[in-house]
Amino acid sequence: MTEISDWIYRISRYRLLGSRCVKCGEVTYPPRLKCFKCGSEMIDYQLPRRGKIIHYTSVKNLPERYNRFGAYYIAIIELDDGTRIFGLLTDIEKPEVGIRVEACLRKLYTYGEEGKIIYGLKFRPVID
Amino acid sequence: MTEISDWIYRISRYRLLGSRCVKCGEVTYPPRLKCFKCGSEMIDYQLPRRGKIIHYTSVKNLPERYNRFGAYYIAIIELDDGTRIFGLLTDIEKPEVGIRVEACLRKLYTYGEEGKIIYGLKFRPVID
Amino acid sequence: MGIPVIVGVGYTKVGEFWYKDIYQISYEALKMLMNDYGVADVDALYVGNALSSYYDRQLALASHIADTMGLYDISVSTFSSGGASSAQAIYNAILGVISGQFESVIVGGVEKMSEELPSKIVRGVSLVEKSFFIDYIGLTSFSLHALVAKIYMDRFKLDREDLSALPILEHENSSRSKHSQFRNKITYEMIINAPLVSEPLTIFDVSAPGDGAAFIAITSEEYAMENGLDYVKILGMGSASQPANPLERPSPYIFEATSRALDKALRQAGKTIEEIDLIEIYNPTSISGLLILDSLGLGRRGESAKMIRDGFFSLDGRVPINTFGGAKARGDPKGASTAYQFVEVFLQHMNMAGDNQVSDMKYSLIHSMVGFDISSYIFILGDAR
Amino acid sequence: MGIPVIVGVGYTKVGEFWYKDIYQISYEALKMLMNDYGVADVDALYVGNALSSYYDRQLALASHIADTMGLYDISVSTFSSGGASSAQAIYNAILGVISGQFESVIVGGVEKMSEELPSKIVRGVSLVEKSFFIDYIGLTSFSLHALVAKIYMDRFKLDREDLSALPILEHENSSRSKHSQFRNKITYEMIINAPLVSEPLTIFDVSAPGDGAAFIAITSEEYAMENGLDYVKILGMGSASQPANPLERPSPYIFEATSRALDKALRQAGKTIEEIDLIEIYNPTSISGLLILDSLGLGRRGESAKMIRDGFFSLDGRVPINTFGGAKARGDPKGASTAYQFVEVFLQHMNMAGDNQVSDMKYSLIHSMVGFDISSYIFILGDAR
Ligand SMILES: [Zn+2]
Ligand SMILES: [Zn+2]
Repeated sequence: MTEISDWIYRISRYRLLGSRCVKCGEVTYPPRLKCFKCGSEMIDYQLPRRGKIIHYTSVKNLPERYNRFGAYYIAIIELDDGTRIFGLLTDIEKPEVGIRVEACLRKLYTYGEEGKIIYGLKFRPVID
Repeated sequence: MTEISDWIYRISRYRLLGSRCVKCGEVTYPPRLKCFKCGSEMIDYQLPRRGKIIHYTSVKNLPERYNRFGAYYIAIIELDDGTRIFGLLTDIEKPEVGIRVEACLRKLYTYGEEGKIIYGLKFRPVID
Repeated sequence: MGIPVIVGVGYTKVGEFWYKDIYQISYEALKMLMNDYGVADVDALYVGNALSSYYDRQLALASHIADTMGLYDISVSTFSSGGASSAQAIYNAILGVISGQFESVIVGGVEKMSEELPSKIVRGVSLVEKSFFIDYIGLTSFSLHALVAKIYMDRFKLDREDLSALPILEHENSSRSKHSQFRNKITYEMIINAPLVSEPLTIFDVSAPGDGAAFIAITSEEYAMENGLDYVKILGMGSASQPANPLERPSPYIFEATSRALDKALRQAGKTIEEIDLIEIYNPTSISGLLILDSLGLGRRGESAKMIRDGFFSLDGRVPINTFGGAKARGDPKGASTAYQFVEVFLQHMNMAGDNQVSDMKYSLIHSMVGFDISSYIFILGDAR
Repeated sequence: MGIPVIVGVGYTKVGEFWYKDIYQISYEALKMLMNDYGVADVDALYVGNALSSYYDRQLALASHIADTMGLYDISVSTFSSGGASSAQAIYNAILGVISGQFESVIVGGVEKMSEELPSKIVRGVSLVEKSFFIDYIGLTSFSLHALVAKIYMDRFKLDREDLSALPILEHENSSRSKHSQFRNKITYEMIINAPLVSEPLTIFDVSAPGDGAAFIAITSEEYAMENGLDYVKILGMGSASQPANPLERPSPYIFEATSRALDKALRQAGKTIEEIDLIEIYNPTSISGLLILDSLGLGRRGESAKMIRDGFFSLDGRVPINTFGGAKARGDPKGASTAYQFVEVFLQHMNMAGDNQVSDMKYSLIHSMVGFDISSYIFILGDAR
């Protein structure tokens, strides 16, 4: 990913904006330019910001940019409309399958030592 | 180039060690594993450290790693045995075709902000 | 236009070669190929490599390997698509021979993965997955595999021991192999007590970064016969893709690209999966191995682990797989991995597989894929002579 | 097995597309190709790209472009070799069609160069040259060209005005083109007063980083006729390499890979260079353009600049070149550059070149190369119908 790509995608990423097929109704995140099922046009589709953890795992072999701190958790999250996405978990000691989470804007990484800071959504437990 | 590659090549680079074909006598720098002319084996060949500038130009669109300071000069240098190589010029205000130069070990670039320093040969005018 | 055949192989051990650059590794493999098999006339060189550009090391690698070998009167192409880089190179090399435009080509791959820091390697390997949602959120290839492992194990009621069957088999096979990176046998206890990479996967479930080069020579059958060369025929091949995002697929554990590539390849070869005697799959993790085997349709979905434990896929079983250890144990030099699979299958067909030799084999299958079965490639080989 | 023909093209303008990602640019080009030319059935997708891996952005790009288009039942390959990335893709796509394995393929390239800092771009473009002695000492592609320009100008007694002839011609051509990046005419005074890149080269002697995507559809002639598609035939192609280090060559200004590729392509097409009516060369600099033209043998070595000034290569001259401005003025989206050359030649053959239309053309030639003529590719097209 480059800084420019990150910038191009920022709105979709901050707002959790996916796409929906005008014909068959397929919902995708990230958004698509064309429906992969029926080939039709896609329109913007606002995904719900809450959902629940379907599965999670810890990332212990840390990739470049995410190796400043320790291991972290990534989950498959089923949002409240049924769409499944991958999400980085935060503010959570020990995840559990089934617990409810919600999207929150956080710092993700920077470009270089003094480069631009890239923000994005992480998912934290919903406190009712 | 990676740090490891730079390390693998260090001896050939510091010592200006090329290769010479055991059969046809072709001399190459950088060293080759196999003669590109006759396919025979190559042996180490010590290039002379002095020569003269055949042509030079300035690099003004600076590449990553070499963009900390201003423009610099690069020359085609004919070493004293007739071998021609590319060389980065140093300690020179205004190069001229025909002037004699000699190899000297200098710092070239570093990996990252606090990464390893890579050294290599630059060419400076011979002061007689 | 004739049937494409493999007439020779050249390869290095897989390992960490601190003292050799990418050209020296390539040179050793190519020298073996050209000297041992007398491959002199070459019309084209196809090179697969995954990470050289990403490492800021060298672009246009095929041209520079041709230069290293003094091969100038040829056509060169550089392919880059992760672990399937050399699968794409071989696919296109085969088309080049079938087209009749080339009589004799050299194709393979090289990778020097160990030149970078672990975090850079992990990221590079993961960049074959769509970066918008994988690289961006710090998800890695192995963690993606781990998440699907959980879904799969839930669905088919598998436990950690089931997941361990494949790495144990692969290390068993690699323990007798001369060119493999990891030659130690492993046990269930070792696997579960090993450091976690991404639960449920430990370091014994995932391939380690390896350095290596492997090349094969492909000619037309006519050319091989005229030149008195032994050969293995390439009888069929197929390729297919599916959505990059596993969560968009009907099910993340169904490897649809693999199974559609398989259908095409078998149809072209005029074979059925039951006629295949040996299989080399490209599985960077234990879980992906099970999903690939499931999708090849030798058993019912979810039963591959059990079949492994029952010995079906062992060296002396019904259909041996990954006979030199596969990506896990032979090692996984990404851009060269599929080329190694071809080398190994060639050695088997030629009865040159040493302690790993499988007996009475006639037809073999090679599988390779980009990322998590985004694009897959299947080749059917056989009728060696 | 039939003659391969080009039946359609799709492309974007070349420019700096800050708001579009690499998939959107690809999508626009591919949508144009598939909609306008009714290319529906596709057997394979070949994608050239130079810098996406180097930019840490995405590996295995062809798989992800296939995914963007919903093309799954196909074979995909990703090629990477600088400005010749799509030349290699097209070379292999043609072999795929000749082999009879594919009836209809889509091939081209995409590059989004403007996504990085200038110093990162300069370095990336230079990494096609052998990094041991180019990248290592801070030599760039353009400075390498500049050094050879000095040798060449010395040898043939050329001056700065001779060097300027080609960029002036290219900007003249691009000034009438709708898809070109730079549509301003330039003069000798503008060139010599422009900022130096590397003496004697100024910014008007070198191509600028451009974004763009270009794809073409190739089928067998039989398929095109059955489907009632207009087409241009691919009559011949050839490829060759030479030592990467220009100082190891007999002379650094003789483009031996180009001239040997030319011989092969002409021989295959059964044509002579005198029968060629239009030429698209890949020259990232003014000097490399002269060296390529010299090596094509239309005049004597050292006389190409004079021939340009005499109008030989102008739009209304004997053999027009770079009719939409070439890499310099149309723009140079590396991995897509050769695909743009094919698009432009197709438009010319089909009389769709608008204000840039060349009259009475029957045969054309496309040249592409890796780095400073390390590996070159020549294609002969013609007999449009
Ligand atoms: Zn739809
Ligand atoms: Zn020699």
